[in-house]
Amino acid sequence: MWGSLGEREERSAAEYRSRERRQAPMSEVSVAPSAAEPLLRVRGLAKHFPVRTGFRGQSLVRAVDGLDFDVRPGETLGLVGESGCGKTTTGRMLVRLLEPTAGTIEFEGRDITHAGRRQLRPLRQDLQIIFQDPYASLNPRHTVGRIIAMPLQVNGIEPPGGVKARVQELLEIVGLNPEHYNRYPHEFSGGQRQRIGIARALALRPKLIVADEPVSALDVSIQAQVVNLLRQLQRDLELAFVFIAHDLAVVRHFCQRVAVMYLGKIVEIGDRVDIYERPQHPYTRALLSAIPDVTKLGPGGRIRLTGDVPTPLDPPSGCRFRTRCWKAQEICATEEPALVSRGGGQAIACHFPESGPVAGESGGTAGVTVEEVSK
Amino acid sequence: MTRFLVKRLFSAVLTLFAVSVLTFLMFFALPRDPVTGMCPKNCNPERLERVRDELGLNDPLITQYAGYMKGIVTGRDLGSAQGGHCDAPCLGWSYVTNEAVSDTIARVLPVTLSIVIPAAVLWLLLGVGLGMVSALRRGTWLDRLAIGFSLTGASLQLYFVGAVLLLVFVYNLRLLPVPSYTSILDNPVKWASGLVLAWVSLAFLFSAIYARLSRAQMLETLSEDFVRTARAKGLAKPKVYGRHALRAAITPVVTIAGLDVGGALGGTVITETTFGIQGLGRTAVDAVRAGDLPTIMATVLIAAVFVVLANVLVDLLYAAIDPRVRLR
Amino acid sequence: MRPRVVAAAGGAIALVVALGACSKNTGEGTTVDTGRTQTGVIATDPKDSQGPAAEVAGASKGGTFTIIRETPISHLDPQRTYSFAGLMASPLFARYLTTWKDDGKGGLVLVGDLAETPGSDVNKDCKVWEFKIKDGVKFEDGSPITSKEIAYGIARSFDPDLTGGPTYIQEWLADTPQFDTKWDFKKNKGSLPPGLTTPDEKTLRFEFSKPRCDLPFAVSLPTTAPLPPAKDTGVNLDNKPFSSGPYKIADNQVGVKLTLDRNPNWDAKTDPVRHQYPDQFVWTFGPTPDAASNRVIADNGPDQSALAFNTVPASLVAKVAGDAALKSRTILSPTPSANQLVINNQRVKDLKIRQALNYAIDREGLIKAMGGPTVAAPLTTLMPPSTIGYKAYDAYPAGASGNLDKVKELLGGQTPELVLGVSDGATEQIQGTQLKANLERAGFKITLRNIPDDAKLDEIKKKDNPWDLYIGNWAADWPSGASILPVLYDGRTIKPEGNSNQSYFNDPAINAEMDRILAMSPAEQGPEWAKLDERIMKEYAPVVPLFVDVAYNVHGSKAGGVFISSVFGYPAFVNAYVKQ
Amino acid sequence: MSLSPVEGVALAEIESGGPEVPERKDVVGRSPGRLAWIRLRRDRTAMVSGGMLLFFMLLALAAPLIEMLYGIGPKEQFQSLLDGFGMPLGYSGGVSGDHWFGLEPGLGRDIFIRLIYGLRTSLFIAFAAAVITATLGVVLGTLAGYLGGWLDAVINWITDLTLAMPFLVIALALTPTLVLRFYGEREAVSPAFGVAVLIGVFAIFGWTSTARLVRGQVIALREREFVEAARASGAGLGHMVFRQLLPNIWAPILVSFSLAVPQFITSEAALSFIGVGLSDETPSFGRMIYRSLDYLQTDPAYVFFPGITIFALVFAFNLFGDALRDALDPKSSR
Repeated sequence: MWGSLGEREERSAAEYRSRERRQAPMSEVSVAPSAAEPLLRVRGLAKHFPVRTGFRGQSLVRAVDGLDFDVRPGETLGLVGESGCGKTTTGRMLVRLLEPTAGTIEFEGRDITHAGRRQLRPLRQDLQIIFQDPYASLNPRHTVGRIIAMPLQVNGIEPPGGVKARVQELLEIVGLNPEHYNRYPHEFSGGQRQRIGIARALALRPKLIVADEPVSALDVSIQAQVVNLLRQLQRDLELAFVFIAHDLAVVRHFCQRVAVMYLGKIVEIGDRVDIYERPQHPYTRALLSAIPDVTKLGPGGRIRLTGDVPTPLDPPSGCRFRTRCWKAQEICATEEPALVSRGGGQAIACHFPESGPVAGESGGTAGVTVEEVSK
Repeated sequence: MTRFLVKRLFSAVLTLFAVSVLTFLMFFALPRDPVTGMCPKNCNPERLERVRDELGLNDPLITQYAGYMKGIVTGRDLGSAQGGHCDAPCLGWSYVTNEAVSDTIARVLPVTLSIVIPAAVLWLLLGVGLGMVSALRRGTWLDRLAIGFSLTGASLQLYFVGAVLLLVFVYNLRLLPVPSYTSILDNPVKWASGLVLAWVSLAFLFSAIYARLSRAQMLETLSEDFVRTARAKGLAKPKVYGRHALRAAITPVVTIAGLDVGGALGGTVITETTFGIQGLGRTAVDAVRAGDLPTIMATVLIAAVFVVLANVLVDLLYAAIDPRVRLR
Repeated sequence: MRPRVVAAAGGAIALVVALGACSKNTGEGTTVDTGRTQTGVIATDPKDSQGPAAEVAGASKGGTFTIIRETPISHLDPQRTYSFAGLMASPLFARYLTTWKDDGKGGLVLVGDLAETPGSDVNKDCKVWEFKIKDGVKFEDGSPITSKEIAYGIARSFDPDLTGGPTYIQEWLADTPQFDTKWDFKKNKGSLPPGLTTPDEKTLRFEFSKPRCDLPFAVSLPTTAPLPPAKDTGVNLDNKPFSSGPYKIADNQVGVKLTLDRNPNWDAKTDPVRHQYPDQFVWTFGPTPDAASNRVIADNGPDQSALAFNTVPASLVAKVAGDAALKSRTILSPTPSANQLVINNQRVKDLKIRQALNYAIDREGLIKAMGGPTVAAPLTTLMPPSTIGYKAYDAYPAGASGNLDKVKELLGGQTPELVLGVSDGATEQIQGTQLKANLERAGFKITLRNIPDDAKLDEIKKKDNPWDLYIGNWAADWPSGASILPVLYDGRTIKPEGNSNQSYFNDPAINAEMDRILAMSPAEQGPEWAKLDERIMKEYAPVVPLFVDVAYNVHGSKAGGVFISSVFGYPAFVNAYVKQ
Repeated sequence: MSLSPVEGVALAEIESGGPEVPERKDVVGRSPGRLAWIRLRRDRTAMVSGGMLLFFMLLALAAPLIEMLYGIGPKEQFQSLLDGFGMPLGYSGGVSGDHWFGLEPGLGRDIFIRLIYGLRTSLFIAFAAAVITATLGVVLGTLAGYLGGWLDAVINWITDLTLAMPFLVIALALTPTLVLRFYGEREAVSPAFGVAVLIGVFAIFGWTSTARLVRGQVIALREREFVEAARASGAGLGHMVFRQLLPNIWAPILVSFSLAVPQFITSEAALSFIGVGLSDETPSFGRMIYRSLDYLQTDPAYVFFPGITIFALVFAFNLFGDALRDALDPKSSR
């Protein structure tokens, strides 16, 4: 199997190189299947944080360093990667909690990259965020009712039937007892709190929700409930999601498309099936191989990445993954691989992409169960 | 670090500049004429006017201010009524005590230092010690005693404590000499015995605050994960408490202590008044009462220098104790 | 647990506070005799001016005499000395042309100090005065004192840099209050002011264009202290004056401590009043009057030979007066410092109101509020009893606490509204509170207006000051009516600011009478001033006499020889000694 | 282990979706404030000290009523009950059925009623100053902490400047300067003016610690997710500050307020010690204590009554402040 993968990889690499020559510049690359007009269009998005180092001097942490992706209406895009790869920063830039250093963000065709508060106001209703920590994300001094009504209040929206009715409706939608309107967050469990956070995000009937690791802080048994709730909401309300997670299994369960990030760059993006079953970037493969129950890999078994993630203060030249990549060649150090579309909506940034499925047998629908995990 | 220092020092100089300007303006807003105090009984307006001219009090404010500042930097000629030439840093000539203000400061500053520094050592040792002990022995009679002590101290006032101590130890029991200042270089024993009451009363009141603060801080630190971890790892108690907990608990104490000491060095008026010792604080108050501008300026500026320096030092110390703090 | 702590702490405080006393105060033994009659003369016999001064009974040599005072002496430079502390300290290191021989009981004789006699009125018209300088008088460096150095001292008092001192001699010589422009000291160094000459080393001669009969008194002020021109350090002399007296400055920590050592070049044989008993005099500054008195009462170590220069504060009077053992360690004397409720005659023009104020006053209550008879003694005259020729009278007998019937009668049903300006210092605040209550009981409407303590004197010296009443105080520079009534009640002296005539009283008849008395010889003036005093009060009531300050000082068990100066009302040190 | 068990199980459970917390009958939740109140109610010390404070405040408020019942005003003098030196006759500074706490030496005013009025003045000054400093501190601290940047730098600098400013010089200089500005030369300066100036002096210098405290708290909160949630919803500054930030820091503000009040009470007393403050016409703790201290030996009762009252008042405030801190922040239990 590995052999065949290798062949395909050879070919694709050649193809990729030839394409690169034809299709510069980067931003012209179509990384999303050209279907409907995308809801969200991100090009060259970057965020650099200045930090002071040592006794003098200033350097930049390139937390996010040039991202391109689109999200179509009703689509769920998973953003995965190790901690510190820039996922969360990306998520916050999308809802404009952080000011991007470079690049553009377009929402429904409007450039919102540097829009002020006033200009953003109408957009706020369409663009919401769910936070990771269900404890920190709810104001402990407010009742659940106030928390959920906050976006309405802030935007001066008086829903038909009144705020209270709307809040209770939202509580019901997220599976909470509407009678708990007057309770305080500390009276709820983590899962319930996350539901409150979701209800708050839904209050304005958004079109796109950025979910920043929405379940990673929850108990394992609760994670499923929340993810299923999100999935149901997504279907019922035709929501688009940018779903940020480091947990590949959750992403696989929830997302239609997946982008893999490494050190502030997208290394691979594509449909769920493609990513999970035919990962082409070595890093994606390594990540997938780390899932314990997807160990039905061929020869080689689990890929262990050696070395630490390099510091974003001084990322490696060329391909950022090369320092930990078992396939790294000279070119990887000198030339940065571009994110190149490989048909079917999949795009990879690698000089030597892998090919072939990771675990053919386990493909298809969801396969991980609690029993399997606990092994 | 260098950058931090430069920035901090720049802001400090700016602060001092603002303080000096404000004090100058404040003085001239005062409905008080420093000159009238200089010739009592049968002074006539013409003569007053000439004295004002001589002292430069009729010059525009800016000229006077510039003159004063120039004196500090380069020295200046003050005229024969004010002791002639005055070398840099020239703080001017006191209208009231008839001496160069720098001489006044040289005399009263050691007094205030002698009151504050030993008192601060005492109150820090006592306060932090008490706080630690009562935190470690929480709930015991020792803890209760310490809490009682600190609450009482925090609720009493210096002039009250001072008056009672004076009455008991000096006037009635005659255990101590009357409070006074002797240079430590001349006679260390006299120096200590003359100031000990001031130290004790200052320390009593201040240590109360520090005991409360460090106890609370210590309790909080003790309940933190890293201390529990250290204990769980099997580190000996004294080592954990001494090295880990104390260090974490003392950080806020250092901040407050720095500011307190900085403030106190600018003058402990109440202490000085209660015990009849002429330090920086009383000198400042006397100068304001008498409308003695050069002395007001000098005492105010020195007090401000102490406060500002203390601020910078606290920031540095803070970083030294707590490596998490980054100096920006 | 914590409530118990409260109780315990409260208990502890209660205990400490109750340390003092719990006995019943029946009010017995709280009367004090402060009567003292003043006799004053100018010595006619040159022997009176010769040294040495009579030995003080029980005095012995040696030891350190300490004087504790709250605020420092404002000037040590004799030409700038005018404060009471300065005037009392100065004789220790400065000698003058004349000085007072004072028995501490009211007996005063003006004698020659550096001069052989208290001056001779050459033409008997008070215009030309001559002083002969004694032989054997020396500075601290052993150089002789001649008329030149005395003249130089007077000349430098013209220097506008050297503010603070009395200005009688300067104004008389220049015949104008603008003496420092009439004769510029700095431009004329080496020469002498107009009218002042030194015909020879032994003679000093004053020539005035008007009669100045009070000159012998005026030259008893430190203005006439000698100084060699070479030793003149200008303003710096203030911190280390050059001594001609029995002591010299050994060390001066300005504002903290002044140490005086014996001056070996002082010759007792030349000095009619000073002694040189203690090895050292030490003035220490800083302790509040309360602290100073407490220290001295405690009588501990060096404080045994100490004196609290500030009088015993009202808060401690009961303790000091009630302690028989302390009686021998206190000195009690009325002073020449007279206090009035000054009526601004420019504003309160109705004589009846001024008289009603005089009838209304509750002197007993006021004195009680201030701390009783050891703090103040009632006064009904313009001049204090310590004035030469004084005669007691009460023009408006108000009884101890006011005669309300008389007030009602004089006011005739109206309620005068008056503004009383008081300083915001502690003492005047109490006096103001007391006076307001007192006068309102009597039917006035009083508004209290606070004036910043340091500014009050300057403010009420302004002619157009806005207040109707204020508390005024005058302590004469010599105990003659000439230094009181013309200064305070001669309306021709009123100027825009800096007035001593704070009642702004001006009556041509009175002014003329003052001119008449001033032309008389000093010895004859006394009874005339007393008569004028009574006349002014009876006919015009320009002020309400309130009280004279009483000096009540406590000293250590080993301090001796201190008495209250009959001239200034503060402790004098010329006889002071330390008991061995 | 950290991997998600989402699939499978989840689907089964989602329908039940019920809350993990057992159902409660009451649907109105207990706010954190209410919980703190409950804890406070259970604290005996808090209740005792709080009761004392309430008592003091009632006394202060009811001063005119008490004067009516007691029958003696704060300015009335009883000099006939003093001896020649002005000391009160009888036992313990003139304590009697008519004069419960005795008489002042000298002026002979009734100590009890003056204490009541003094309590009124001092508590008013302290509360007003504490309210103003807290407000100033909160506003400046929030602005500095939340907006950051140059505003933070400027406010920090002003804080440093305020700390370096000569408190005493300004306190000494302010009253006479302002009196001249606001009053005619023959007008009595109303006691309220002196009170206002004192409050002003405290306000100028007292806000820094609250500002620093609030700034620190706000900086800590600024990055919290619920604040970001509000920002992501487009909340403006007003909403952020008043709805999101302040409700979360009122606990430390309240504690610092409760500890600031006794500080101002003692500061008023300390200021009159060096001659700054109210005129004799306005009864205040500061002036009473300052005057009485001199009588420690001759009339201890005069020191005792004001002394013990101010001690008890400040002590009660400190106790209550501590208890309040414990109640609001159970972590830092004593």
